[in-house]
Amino acid sequence: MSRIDEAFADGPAFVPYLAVGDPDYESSKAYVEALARGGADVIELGLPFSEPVAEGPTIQGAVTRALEAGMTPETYFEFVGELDVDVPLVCMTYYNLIYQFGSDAGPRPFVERAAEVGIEGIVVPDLPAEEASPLRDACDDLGLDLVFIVAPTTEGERLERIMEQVSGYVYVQARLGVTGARDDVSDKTDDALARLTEWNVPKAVGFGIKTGEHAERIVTGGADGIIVGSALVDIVAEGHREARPAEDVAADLEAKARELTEGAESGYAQRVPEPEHT
Amino acid sequence: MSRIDEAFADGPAFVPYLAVGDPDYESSKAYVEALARGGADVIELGLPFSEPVAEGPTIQGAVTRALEAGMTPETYFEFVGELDVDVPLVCMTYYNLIYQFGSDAGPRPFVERAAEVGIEGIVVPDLPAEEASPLRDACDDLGLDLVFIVAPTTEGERLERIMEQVSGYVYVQARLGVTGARDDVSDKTDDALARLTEWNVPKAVGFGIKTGEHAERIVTGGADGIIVGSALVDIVAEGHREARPAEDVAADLEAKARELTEGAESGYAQRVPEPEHT
Amino acid sequence: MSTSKFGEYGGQYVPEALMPAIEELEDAYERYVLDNEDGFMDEFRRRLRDFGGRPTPLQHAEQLSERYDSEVYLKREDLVHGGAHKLNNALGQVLLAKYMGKERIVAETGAGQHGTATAMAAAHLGMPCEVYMGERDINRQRPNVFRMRLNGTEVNPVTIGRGTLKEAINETMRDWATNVEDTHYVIGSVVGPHPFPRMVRDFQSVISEEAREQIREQTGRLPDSVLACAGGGSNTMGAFHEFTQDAEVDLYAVEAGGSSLEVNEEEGVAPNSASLSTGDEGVLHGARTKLLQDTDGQIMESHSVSSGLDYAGVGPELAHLVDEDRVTPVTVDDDAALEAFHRLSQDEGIIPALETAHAFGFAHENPEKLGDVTIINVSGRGDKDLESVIEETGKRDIAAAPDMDVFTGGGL
Amino acid sequence: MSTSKFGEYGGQYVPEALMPAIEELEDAYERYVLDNEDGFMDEFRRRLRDFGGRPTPLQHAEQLSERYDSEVYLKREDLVHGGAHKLNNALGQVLLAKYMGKERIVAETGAGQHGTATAMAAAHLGMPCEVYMGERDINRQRPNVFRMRLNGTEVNPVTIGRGTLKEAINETMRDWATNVEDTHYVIGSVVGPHPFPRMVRDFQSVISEEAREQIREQTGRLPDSVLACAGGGSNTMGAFHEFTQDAEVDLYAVEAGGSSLEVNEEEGVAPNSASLSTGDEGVLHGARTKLLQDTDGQIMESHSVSSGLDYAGVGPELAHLVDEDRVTPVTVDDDAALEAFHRLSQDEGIIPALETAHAFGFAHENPEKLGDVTIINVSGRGDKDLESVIEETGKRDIAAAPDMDVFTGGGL
Ligand SMILES: Cc1ncc(COP(=O)(O)O)c(C=O)c1O
Ligand SMILES: Cc1ncc(COP(=O)(O)O)c(C=O)c1O
Repeated sequence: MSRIDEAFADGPAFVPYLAVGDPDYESSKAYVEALARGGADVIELGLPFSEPVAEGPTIQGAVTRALEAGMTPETYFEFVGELDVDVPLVCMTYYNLIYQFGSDAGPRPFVERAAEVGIEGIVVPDLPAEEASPLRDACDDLGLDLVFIVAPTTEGERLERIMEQVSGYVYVQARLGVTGARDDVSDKTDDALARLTEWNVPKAVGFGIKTGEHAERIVTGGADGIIVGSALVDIVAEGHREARPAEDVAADLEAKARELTEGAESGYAQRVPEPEHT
Repeated sequence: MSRIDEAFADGPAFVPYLAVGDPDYESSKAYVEALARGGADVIELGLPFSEPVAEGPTIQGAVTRALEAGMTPETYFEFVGELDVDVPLVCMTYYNLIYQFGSDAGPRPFVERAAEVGIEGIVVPDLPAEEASPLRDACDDLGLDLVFIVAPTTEGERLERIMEQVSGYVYVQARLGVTGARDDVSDKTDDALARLTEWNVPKAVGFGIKTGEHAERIVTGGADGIIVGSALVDIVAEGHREARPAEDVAADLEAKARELTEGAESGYAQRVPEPEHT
Repeated sequence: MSTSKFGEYGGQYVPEALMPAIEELEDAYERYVLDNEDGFMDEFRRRLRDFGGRPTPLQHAEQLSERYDSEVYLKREDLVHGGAHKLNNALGQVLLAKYMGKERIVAETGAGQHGTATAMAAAHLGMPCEVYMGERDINRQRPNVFRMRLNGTEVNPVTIGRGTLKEAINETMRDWATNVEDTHYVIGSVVGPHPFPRMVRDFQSVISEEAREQIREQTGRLPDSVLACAGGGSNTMGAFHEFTQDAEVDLYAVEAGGSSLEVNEEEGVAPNSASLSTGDEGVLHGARTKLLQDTDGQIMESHSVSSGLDYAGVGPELAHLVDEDRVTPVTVDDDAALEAFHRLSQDEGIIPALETAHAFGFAHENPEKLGDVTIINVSGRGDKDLESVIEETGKRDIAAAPDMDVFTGGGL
Repeated sequence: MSTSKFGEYGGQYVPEALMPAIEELEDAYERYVLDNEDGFMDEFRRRLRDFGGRPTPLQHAEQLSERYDSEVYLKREDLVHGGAHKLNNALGQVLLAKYMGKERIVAETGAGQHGTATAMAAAHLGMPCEVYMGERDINRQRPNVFRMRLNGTEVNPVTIGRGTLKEAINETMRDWATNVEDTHYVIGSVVGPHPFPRMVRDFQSVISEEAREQIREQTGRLPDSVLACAGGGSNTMGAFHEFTQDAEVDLYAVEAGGSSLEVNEEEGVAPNSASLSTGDEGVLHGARTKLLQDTDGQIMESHSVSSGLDYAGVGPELAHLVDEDRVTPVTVDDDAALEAFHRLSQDEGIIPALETAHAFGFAHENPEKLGDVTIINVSGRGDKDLESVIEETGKRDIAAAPDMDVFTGGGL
């Protein structure tokens, strides 16, 4: 059982996402640590890629700010190495950065370096199960989880192929489209969770979660965790736009994290008792 | 022998052209009369047509001014009827105006009305010999001369066909192109005259004659007359542009006419004596 | 000798200076075009195919067929190199000028389509070329001006008068009269003195030669009607010629109705270009034909939203065919033409020239006239008209037009 | 099952949400395109002929042949409806989307040629369509934007990044990921995840199918070389495909050399679009291919005077053929492309797209590489580029350019 699995073992997991280096190296570190303080169970740390095709405008903005501030894969790894948090960290990035890293072709050098700085899982939005084996192999060898995304359109054989490969948790995409905070909870979430009941791996729902109330609803519906990105990046972006002190922004992030954690827990409490996940 | 033939009988004929109604009815009348005083032997009176394809910018300008001032075929005939000059008048216009005049189709009504007001000849720049018979017949019936233009390109059979039909005088186009005063005399003039020696009809040279000296050179070369349009219209245009009194412009036109008449006479005096035209 | 008349129409009303050149052209037309001397017509057809892109398709138009309850076929002259039927004639004449040993080409242009076609043909055949174009048209059709320049052609602005096609023709005739010895005047439609109307028609007849064969292949029969817009009438005669003997085929020449069919005698302005429908007999630009003129015989200023139809005259053969009741002249006004422009663009994915749009306007207003099978000649594409269309659409309330928000700030 | 790879290149690197649609597409590609189920390919070929204007001619270019001492033949894709080879693919994909029961089309566009082609095909087939286009490209190719709007297509400006093709593709993928159930993404070149590179190539291969037959008819032999410009590489693969088995035919993919082949790692900018010539392996927009990227793997901003070549990636099959030494990648810079644009316009009376002009630039700089017989693919016409050409020519001293006096006052 990996540390990531453990994070899902007792009650619902809150999995926040931030783009590393947004809007600058030091602030970004403070923000990640604030999320940990606010109750994060796992943190997804985005390594910015120039072509974030799966992201909506909010995270595109974060990625652009981070790149403009000079974020690179190597700087990212240094950042992660320096972090003072005690939750499992998952690297989220696009395949080309993984593929290009180091002098050898292929994903192994990237995974080695990630393991070295303490990354425990990887999720790659543009890497479907069909193309994943080289990365899968490297992760297995180095003891990292490889998280896959399951979309509302993923069904039947495709779903099985993904669920056979996934480890850590499965990222349940709550709606079609790209990342971005929304004012409502997608109807499709329940369907998606329903399709996954037969598998034991933890199910974390993402795409559009914005408030504690959303978190509550989603966990009530059966999710083992919630993934929240854009709603947090919005706070970073606003702080940057208004040139607020990093501590203030960090405090807001911590508060938002707490709201979401509490929402998730409250949802969990309301759940019809059912056999707990192992 | 028509009055036009007679005008060429004793010495070289000066044949000025003006567009009737340029820049207005009354001034135009004064200008035509001034040309008569200046020594004109025949006067070509232009009836303005909206598409003066054979004219250069100077005469186009005259035509435009006259049309804008309201000149129409009927007004033209009234103008001619009112003129106080004692030289033969030749109407120069385009075929569509001749064709459209009066209620009947065909050129006859136009020729009848022209005869009525005292026009003694017609010249139509866009009517080659091939299309001329209806007009030729009407002119013959009503005793008008029909002048044709011979171009530098007119040779051989074409030339014969024209020379068989022409009466009054033949308009010898001194150069290719459109009307307009020039600073030199075309080399082609002599060639053109040479091609015509075998015919007895008077040869009046036009296209580009501007000064008494030009007139002299051309008559020396054997022309029986000179046709001058643009050089005179230039005087009218300048007077109009500078809003000079019509009498002053008329005086200038008379002086210019005199210069051209004298030039022609001086050229005639220098000619190697040759049998006179009948 | 080929006759110079079509009934009462036609003839050769030009300055004497041009007559020898016209006789020379007549002779060349008969030898090269009619008798295929030195394989002229073979070379012409080969170049029309390889350079020009012929044959053009006859396309069944699915949406229009449904809309009008008639099988509508489009003759796709918009696919000819340069974007209009104009190249058929320009290539023929420039090649003929070469065979005649001429060394320079002049041409007039209205919409710029004949000018660009001539410029392309001249570049293709290595002939120096100058094009006269009214200043107003230069402003209405700037892309075409630029294309001519790119092909190495000089573009001479004509500033006199209203600065449209009529004045450009006048000015080109003046150039020709000046340089007649080494220059050929490539006239852009079935107008002008004989042999132009006949020769241009012969070069354009490839349209109906192809279409007649294609419609029989595709439907096993002849069409009930053929529609073409008519300015000078070259795409019109090109689309009609091979059908004139087929008495059962109705031929509609669609003229520009402009803003109104009424004329303003006072101003000398006809706010339309409907010479076949409303004009009467007279002589212009070398031929007797139907004209927009006042009672004195002065030529009127014509008007149309499409530069290429904006002309006071029309080909003499068309005038004759109208008098003979073989061709039916009809009109479509500016508004209906714009509407038809937008409709065809959206329904069929073909952006027509504004000239061409008139033919579609007629189909829309008179679907009952089409019969069971109709051919509409798509004389050209509308790329040249984008600026005009933005402007003219903006002035009107046109149901079929798209919302033009992307173009805040106007023009292209 | 059709393989998703070309050697090491290709694959399907897309968000999971798109994978089911891609599998569905793969299935449809195999059934309809490869197996002609329901007569799909027959309908496609018929529409390509009647609506698109195929076949296009293979024209012997007389002036260029003399200039380069080689028999130069031009494959005239500029005569395809819309003005470029792009319709071959757009029509195929929109039709396929119809067969698949999709109800909406999205597409990206750079030069606007693929966008206009898709807009035309969508109007023709009655499909709603939205096109994403970088804001910078919107300004460089305004006539094409307007044409799309006229065909009833929505044009969505993409403001992020430098506002060119790469960003437009990103944004279209996002739309597709959102509306994948009823929407088909008509990608504009041989790029993207499998089956796009293979399918787009199959739709474009009509170019070399025709050309191979035409050259044999006209010369009795195969060419020594085939030249095509390469952005994504669709006209390139279209022109090469049927010749890849003919070992004696040299294939030149002419990339945009931009202002320089040097890159600025600091700024993340490559002032060129030469991914085959200078790029290295990576993953972009769904496929492994050759890319312009920095050492970290961040994609560079590419550059070319021609919007349609301005892309950091290239089709995976071309990358593979280059590795196999079957295709030779070469570059032509902005200046030489502009020079070639003017030269072709004047020499042959064909105004090429700026993209296309690159292929002619290579011929001019390397006439000795052409062999005795060469085919140059005229991928498109230059009407869309007039504004850019005025501007870019004005910045330079281009020997072949005409004097642009008529255009005092700038732009069109
Ligand atoms: C596309 C198109 N259609 C029609 C015309 C009208 O000319 P014609 O009546 O000679 O075909 C023009 C003239 O420029 C044109 O460009
Ligand atoms: C005329 C033309 N040629 C070439 C290209 C480049 O695309 P590809 O390399 O896919 O043919 C474009 C792209 O817009 C184009 O418009």
